[in-house]
Amino acid sequence: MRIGVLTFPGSLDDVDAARAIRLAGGEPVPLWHGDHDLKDVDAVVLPGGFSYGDYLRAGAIAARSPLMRDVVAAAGGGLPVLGICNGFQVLCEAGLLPGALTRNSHLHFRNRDQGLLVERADTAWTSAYTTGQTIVVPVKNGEGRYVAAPADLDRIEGEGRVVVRYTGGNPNGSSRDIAGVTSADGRVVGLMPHPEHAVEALTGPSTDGLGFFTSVLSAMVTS
Amino acid sequence: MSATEGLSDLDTGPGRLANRLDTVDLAASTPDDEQPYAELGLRADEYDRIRGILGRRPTTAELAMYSVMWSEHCSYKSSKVHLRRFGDLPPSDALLVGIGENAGVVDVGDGYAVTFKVESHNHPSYVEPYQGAATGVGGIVRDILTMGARPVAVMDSLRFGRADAPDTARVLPGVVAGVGGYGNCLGLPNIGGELLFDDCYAGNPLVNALCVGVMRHEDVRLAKAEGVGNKAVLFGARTGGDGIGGVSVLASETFDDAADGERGPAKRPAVQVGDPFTEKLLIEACLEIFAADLVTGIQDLGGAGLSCATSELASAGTGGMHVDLDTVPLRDSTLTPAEILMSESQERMCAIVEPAKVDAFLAVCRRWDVLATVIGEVTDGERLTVDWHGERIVDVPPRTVAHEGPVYERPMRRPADLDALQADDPARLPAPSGPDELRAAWLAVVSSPDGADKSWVTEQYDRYVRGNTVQAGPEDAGVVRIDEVTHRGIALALDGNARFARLDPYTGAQLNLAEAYRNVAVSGAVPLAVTNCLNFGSPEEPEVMWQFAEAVRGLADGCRELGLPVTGGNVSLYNQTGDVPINPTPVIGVLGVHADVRRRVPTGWRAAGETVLLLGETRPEFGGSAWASVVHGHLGGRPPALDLPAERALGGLLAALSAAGLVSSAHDLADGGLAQALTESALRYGVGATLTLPGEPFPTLFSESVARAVVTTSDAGAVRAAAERAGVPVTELGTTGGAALTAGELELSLDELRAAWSATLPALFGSPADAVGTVPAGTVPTS
Amino acid sequence: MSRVVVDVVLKPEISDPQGQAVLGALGRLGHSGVRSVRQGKHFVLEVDGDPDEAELRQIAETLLANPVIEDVELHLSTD
Amino acid sequence: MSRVVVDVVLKPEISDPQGQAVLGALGRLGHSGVRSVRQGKHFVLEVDGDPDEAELRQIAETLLANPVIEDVELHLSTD
Ligand SMILES: Nc1ncnc2c1ncn2[C@@H]1O[C@H](COP(=O)(O)OP(=O)(O)O)[C@@H](O)[C@H]1O
Ligand SMILES: [Mg+2]
Repeated sequence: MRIGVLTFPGSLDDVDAARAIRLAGGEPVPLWHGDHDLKDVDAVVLPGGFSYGDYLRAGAIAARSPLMRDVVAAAGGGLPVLGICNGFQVLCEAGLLPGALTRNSHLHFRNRDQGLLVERADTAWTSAYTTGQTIVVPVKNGEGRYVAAPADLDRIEGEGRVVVRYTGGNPNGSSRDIAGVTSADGRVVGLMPHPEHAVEALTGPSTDGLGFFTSVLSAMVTS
Repeated sequence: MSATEGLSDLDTGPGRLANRLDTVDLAASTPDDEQPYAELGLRADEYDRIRGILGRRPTTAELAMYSVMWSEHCSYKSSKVHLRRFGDLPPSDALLVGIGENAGVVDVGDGYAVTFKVESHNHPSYVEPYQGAATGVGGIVRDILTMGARPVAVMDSLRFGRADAPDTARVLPGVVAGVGGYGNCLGLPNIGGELLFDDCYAGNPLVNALCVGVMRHEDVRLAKAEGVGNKAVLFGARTGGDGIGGVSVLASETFDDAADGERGPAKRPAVQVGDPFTEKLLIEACLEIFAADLVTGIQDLGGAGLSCATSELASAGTGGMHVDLDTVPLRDSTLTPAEILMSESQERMCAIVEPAKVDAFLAVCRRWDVLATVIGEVTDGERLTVDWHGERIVDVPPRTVAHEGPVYERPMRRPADLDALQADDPARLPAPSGPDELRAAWLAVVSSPDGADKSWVTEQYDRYVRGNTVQAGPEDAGVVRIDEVTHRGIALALDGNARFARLDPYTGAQLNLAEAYRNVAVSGAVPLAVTNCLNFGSPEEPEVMWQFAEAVRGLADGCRELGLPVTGGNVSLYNQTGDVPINPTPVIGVLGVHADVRRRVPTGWRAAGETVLLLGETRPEFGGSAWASVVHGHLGGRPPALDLPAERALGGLLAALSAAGLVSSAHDLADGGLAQALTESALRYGVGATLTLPGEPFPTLFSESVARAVVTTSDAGAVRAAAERAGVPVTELGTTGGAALTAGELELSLDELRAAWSATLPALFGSPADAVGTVPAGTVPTS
Repeated sequence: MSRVVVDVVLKPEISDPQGQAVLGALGRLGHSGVRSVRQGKHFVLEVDGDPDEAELRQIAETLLANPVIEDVELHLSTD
Repeated sequence: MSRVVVDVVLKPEISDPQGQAVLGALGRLGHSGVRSVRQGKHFVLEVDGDPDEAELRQIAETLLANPVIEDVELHLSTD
């Protein structure tokens, strides 16, 4: 099972995402932003980091890179895509997910171990969990505040597009504690927290994050 | 021709007195032109020496080069004679590259080598906190990269004025945001550091940053220019007018009588803006270049920019190098040649590349969007020459610029107030007695800005990136895995108690070494090597010079006794406000090795029912203690007695306990003594303890005697036996469990301890509004 | 050569913690006359020849701003 | 009530990685006519009554910008 990890200039957590895929039993395949080549992968992870320094807006420049055009097209055909942190920002900027991520309400970068409530356990990336389950994974961002116009938030919630919500404290002022959302078909998921940093007891606060990667592997077996 | 005419040749704009460049030929034919050497910080005898070396007056560009390279910062002219003590330490098997390179390199086993170094960026961080701190991190990361290593983690050691001083509210949030902004954007986990407050740093905060990198033995790279015909490639950011404030004297000198006010001298900023994104690309490009074996030598551009890089590369190599300055890519086309040579624009490196490999080198840079330009080559002979617009403006023996600068034995004098200070024994202070007074003192110490929870700061740093962080703050040592298969890893700690150093710099430096050593040891690692950053006042002040010399002597003696090499470091002098120097602040870093990081020992208690043991011996020692400082605002007496053999025994014991899996936690005792350590271990996971304090409660809780640690175990008998064999005294303190720390009538609930400990920094710096103005319009990496 | 200024501001319905932080700091410093502060971004572009307003508007609206949360103002001037 | 706009821009001699990043992106997106981009901050203040220019300038220069590396431009307008 081949899962692509897309590296942009300034991607940082690509090594972590690849490790998580390996630990889940998949084969990580490095993808390069400037190529027009998805290398026949079965799914794609957009990792965390500061693509192009996030100097303009987090994810804005990366969302306009050559390979992202291919990712958007493939996602339209049902390719599972996971965006973590900067990857989530890229997905919103690319229009694959609704809403936007902006400066944290307290204006600081914040890194802490975060409780998350799983609200959708039926997406390509969350089937290993159960609805209502609480998991702990690291969160770390400075522009992680999920926002949208109130009417859009109502719609997003009404359509059940919220995948995970912050619990035990909102780390960045996200609207309605939203930590991650999905596309209508449940194949594209983006979240600010970092499941790939919670895959080994030695280095993470838990191994709760592994489920994202095992989910997509089993989704691909069954589909 | 008048002096001003000679210098004005630098400028080609309108209103100039003359339009000729100050070339080597011109300098030879105008030997008597006056030059502004004093404004550039050179003494008359230093200037004469330059004239002697060159056999003529220096050109403007040469004068600029010598003046920066012979500055205290670059030449170590006041500190060199003392630092030799580190080089005189007995050879260590672990040391692969010693002092003199950008950073030392040590063998950590299994074919891995580790390079680490700490550097200061104190003054820039006061002027522009965010960018000053950010570029401090950027600079030390490039030093590590230059050695051929992948940087894997950073640490930061920070000191500010009083926590409640208004200026601290300006400086601290910006510094923290800058350290985080740069390191986070580079993808380097921050694994620890220090945060301390003292009035002496009010106008002079200390921002010391450490970086550690990992490579295979065969990957070590050195900064030398060898092989005639090899190319010098400048790569990374364009060159602008950053950080050449001092050197613009050369430009401004021409405007003495520009009363007609046609145009003023170029204003060159002394502060640089960091670009961590470019640095991240530089890292990835360099690592690809190293892997493909495309360089024969490499040097980062830091202080003194191209002057430093070219003269050091040439000086360390065969000696000859030629640079064509017109090829340097500029951000600002108005720069004069002297300014280009001096610019401290960030995120630049210079490599020496064989001609056949230049294309491959440039291709890697293109792939990473890194600008790279051939600017010169290695030449026969022993001269560094620089041309500008086809004319020779520099022709010097590079060693005289880079490595043979002035060296001073500055006068030294024991501070006049030291006897009185040492005689002011804290034994005279009223000590707390009875549960109420003890509880009040306890809460005061753990809620003081130095003792309080640092997560307001550490939450702004990414600790997880790269997925190898096994421990970070608030653990005693940062621990990083370097091999996922063998589980080999490293531990690092930084410590610099300046109160101890003020009371006795010789012992104080050793106490700091001992503390860093102990912090690494409690994690279960075997200490291997030492780095340091020596922050002191003005070396022209004999009392400061004495403090400096004593601290270096202490550190060298301590390292000898512990059998550890000093692999490198940094000296920061002139840290003072007006005439008042900071307390001598030698910050010491110790690196240790974990054969298996899965055996690392954390500081927090996780389980109830474990036995709490105190290792080591407690004496009533309060000189320079946190208790005396927090409760009485007192600094006096003697620091705690040093006992390096006891540190060694404790370190050996802790490594053995960790290897045998006998302890579930270990925490060293330092500032704030046992009270501080118990609080931190209990609050980590919310597990209390019921204790029986041996002897007098006050010294037991607050003394800062050395060579001590608290451990928890489910096999007290085995730990006791091991301690006995190691000759380490053991005292049973009690049992973990419950929601309080209880010792007889003295009881502190974890809730009240947590409230006291964790409220301090958020109350001082916490509200979002305090973040205003801490991040300038420039680089704002935020996600 | 012309100079184009693009100001990017958050839409009014999106909260602006940076502006609020400035407002709070102003209050503490005694500048009580300031009622509200909003913080945005300010871009200065130098463009060859005459500016092509349609192209610049597209740049501003698709790259310099995220239309989900931000509005743009364009100011053209030719030197 | 008046409206005051404060633009904070990096001094020309200071490097501007943000503007560089935007310029690079524009080039890759085919907008080759853009020669340079500088990025700054844009503040919109609403002030009671008539604006006190001296006070506002002081606010701009001490709170909104660091004069070591940044310049400010003030635009007053009364509604
Ligand atoms: N306090 C110190 N202890 C040991 N070595 C030091 C100390 N200060 C400086 N050095 C060494 O002197 C050399 C020059 O230092 P420096 O000029 O700061 O290097 P760089 O320019 O690469 O940062 C380096 O090898 C450094 O490790
Ligand atoms: Mg160096």
